[in-house]
Amino acid sequence: MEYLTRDPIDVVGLMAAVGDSGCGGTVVFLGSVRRAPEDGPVIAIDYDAYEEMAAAELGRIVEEAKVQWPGAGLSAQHRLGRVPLGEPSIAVVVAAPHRTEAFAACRWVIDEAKRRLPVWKKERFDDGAVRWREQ
Amino acid sequence: MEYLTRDPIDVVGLMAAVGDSGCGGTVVFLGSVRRAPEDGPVIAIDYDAYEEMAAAELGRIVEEAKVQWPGAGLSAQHRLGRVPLGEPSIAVVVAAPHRTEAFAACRWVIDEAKRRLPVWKKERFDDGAVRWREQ
Amino acid sequence: MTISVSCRLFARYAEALGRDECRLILPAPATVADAVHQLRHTLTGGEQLPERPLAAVNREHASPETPLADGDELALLPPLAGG
Amino acid sequence: MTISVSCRLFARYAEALGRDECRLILPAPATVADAVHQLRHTLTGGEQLPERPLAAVNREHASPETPLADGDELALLPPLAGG
Repeated sequence: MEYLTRDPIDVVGLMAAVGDSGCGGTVVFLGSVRRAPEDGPVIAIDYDAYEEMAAAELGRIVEEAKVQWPGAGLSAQHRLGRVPLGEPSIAVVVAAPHRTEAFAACRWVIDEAKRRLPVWKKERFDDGAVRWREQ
Repeated sequence: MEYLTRDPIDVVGLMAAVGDSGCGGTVVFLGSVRRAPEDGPVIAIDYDAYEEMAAAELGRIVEEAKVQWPGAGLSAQHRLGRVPLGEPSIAVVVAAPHRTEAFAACRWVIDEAKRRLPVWKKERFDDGAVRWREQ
Repeated sequence: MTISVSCRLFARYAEALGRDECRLILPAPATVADAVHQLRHTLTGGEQLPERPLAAVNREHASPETPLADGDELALLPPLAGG
Repeated sequence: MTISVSCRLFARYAEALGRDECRLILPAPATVADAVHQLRHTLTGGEQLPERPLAAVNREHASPETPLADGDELALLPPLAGG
């Protein structure tokens, strides 16, 4: 699977990519744009990235996780471009022999992705206004 | 969604059942029968349950989680009957405004389910042998 | 005075005793432990049940000390293995 | 002796400066901080860049002290907001 996509994230495909009948626990994280009351009438988010680096960095994160959790299978994907509210912008899938490892590795990957990926988001409001949003 | 099913678990349906554009993080746990080398040639598992209680208990666990994590949306389902190796026997989906809550609630629900659900599994081997398996 | 309790057996307990339900008549007051004692001493193969099995009353987890009332459903649960 | 570095700007930095790339010629040896200093003082609107922006060299995170070599790709990154 590609680390970046401009299409809706194919969660089932990502899960299939890590599937392994030797694993007992699979943890999936899906991040979507949170719509808080204080945000106002946001209708969509445009995700922009330093694409070459974002793909390389997400690949590095996944490889680092495989070193930390050697029995785990991992996949991850970040969506770019226009993402409607409620649709995921990032997905992380981890399958591991035991659920403790699967939860820990999945949490670690999403935390690192948020900390390290060169990705930015621009909020679009229903009146046409636009605003860069910092995490 | 029903808490118990004899069909393959519909993960996408479970995710849709908790979907909420107000939530920023969704965590899914899928448990499947782990095939360890020491297990021998297991080909499938039959899940048996005290069905009325298992459904009620899983419902209680979900309701308790909603009290502990008030902003979260949750769904959970346990599969019964013959489950081929590699297919999930249990799924838990939690959507929450922040990922820390989503991870914590999902982990809590699967831990409670394993501790409290009156469900048993019988391993089927490729030579026709059968064995009750304790966790 | 007595109470009538319906009793259910599951998984390896049902297999060991060759049955998955029975009805117990117990002198009141009675607890889960009293019911288990009677099952172990009156059912064929009952000695294969543990003295303090995991149990549920009316579909909720119970302890050996949990009191039983007329009409209750008692279930004896082998070690749980769900998930 | 000088080095040539290609520089990329993203998101709000690209918008603020009206451009997303440029080429810098720097006296060697040079660091990320040296390149940022030159960008801030030579590009139109360059003063809108922070003095110590998040930066990457050849697609890996870098610090202001990271040395630059001829042909490197330097990127200035606004606060990250992925995920």
